[in-house]
Amino acid sequence: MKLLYFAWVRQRIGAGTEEVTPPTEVTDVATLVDWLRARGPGYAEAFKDTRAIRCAVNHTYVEVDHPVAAGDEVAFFPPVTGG
Amino acid sequence: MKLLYFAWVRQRIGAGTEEVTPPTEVTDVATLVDWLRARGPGYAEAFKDTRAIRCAVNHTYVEVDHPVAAGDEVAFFPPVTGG
Amino acid sequence: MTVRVQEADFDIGAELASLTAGNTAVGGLGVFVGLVRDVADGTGVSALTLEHYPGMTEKALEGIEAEARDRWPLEDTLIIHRVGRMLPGDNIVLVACTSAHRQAALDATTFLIDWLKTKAPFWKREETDQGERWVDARESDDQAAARWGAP
Amino acid sequence: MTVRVQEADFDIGAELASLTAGNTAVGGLGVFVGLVRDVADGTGVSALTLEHYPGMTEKALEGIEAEARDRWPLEDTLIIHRVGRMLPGDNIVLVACTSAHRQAALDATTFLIDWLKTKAPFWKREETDQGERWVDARESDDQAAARWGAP
Repeated sequence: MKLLYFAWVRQRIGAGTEEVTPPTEVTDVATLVDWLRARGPGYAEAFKDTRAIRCAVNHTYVEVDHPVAAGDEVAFFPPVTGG
Repeated sequence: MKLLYFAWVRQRIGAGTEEVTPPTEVTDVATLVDWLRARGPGYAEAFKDTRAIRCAVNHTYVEVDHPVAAGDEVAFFPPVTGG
Repeated sequence: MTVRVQEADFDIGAELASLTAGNTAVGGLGVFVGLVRDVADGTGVSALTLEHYPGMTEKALEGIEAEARDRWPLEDTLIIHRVGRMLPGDNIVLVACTSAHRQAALDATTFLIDWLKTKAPFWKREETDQGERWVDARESDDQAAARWGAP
Repeated sequence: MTVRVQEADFDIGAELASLTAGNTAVGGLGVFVGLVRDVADGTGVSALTLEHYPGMTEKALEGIEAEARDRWPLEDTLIIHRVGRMLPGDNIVLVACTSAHRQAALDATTFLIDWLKTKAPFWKREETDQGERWVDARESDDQAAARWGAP
């Protein structure tokens, strides 16, 4: 599974992208975030308030109950501010 | 008094501008139009349906009860279609 | 705060560049350009002639521009309207507004063209397959202008 | 129907000319340009850096453009969004729509920039008097996007 982080999510985690192989209990975005939070203080800080974070799976916005699987591209980022 | 005509009002009357000295009973736009109508068939045709005509006195839109006097610039034209 | 009535075409890029040049308080630029279409009400149009009322036109456009500046926090505005004979594809009118905020720039741009269409003394005559005709005022234009309330 | 994400600046005049060139069915061109302001929330801004999500950005912009074409009778659309570091006065984004009718062109232009602001994955970081900061999403942008209803 490929993970991507943008803006302050990227800065708090300290990386823009990483390849991970989560354990089998990670089945959706919510359980993926729980697993990521435990990986270190940067992750815990980034995912402190999940209401401030948006998630896209394979380039489509999803809610936290959306399934994730090996091979997916999962991105976490703040609300967008372009334009 | 200077009169100006635009678009099909001008074409029906056959002139774009003229200087006139109306009689004393012409005191407002309505009486001016009545007087103009009697000046010839082109005028009668132009002012046949006054709902289709707009009037400006000294560059400002006015209604038919607006006074007119010697020295005024009075313009008659169809609803505008620019832009 | 510029109003121009001219026969010559205008250079959209150059006009917009000079509208924003040197003003770093501008966050948004709204623009509308009206062009001559080759068809109107189902009839082929080969040319368009714009007539106007010199003197009143400029006064009307300046009044419309002043109204926009009263209603929105604008940095600058520009209205250029051509007169004379034009062909399909030619520019007729350019309206542009700059503001710190995008909503003001876009709303004021829409307001300016809506009001211009119903208040500025211009008249269009079309050369069509079936001869020449004066363009009729549209009720939809009155409705668009009325959305913005009384002057 | 063009979407571009690029570091380079764009030439507004040239982009708009190619959008309308050769299409005499176009009666109206609506345009919005977003520029870097030198102040935000009362703080001086000396530069702005735009980050985006390559791959998803293009998909999101194409989706927004397709939605606009579903809603309005458009002749053509153009979205150009810059990424990288920009200075006050620089262009950030260009949105343009052509249509036979002015209302469609202007409404679709407003729609495109409203939706882009809340749906396309771009993020702004400002260099200010008080250091660097990520720009916060605005509730007013959510409200502007919500005016247009659900996707």
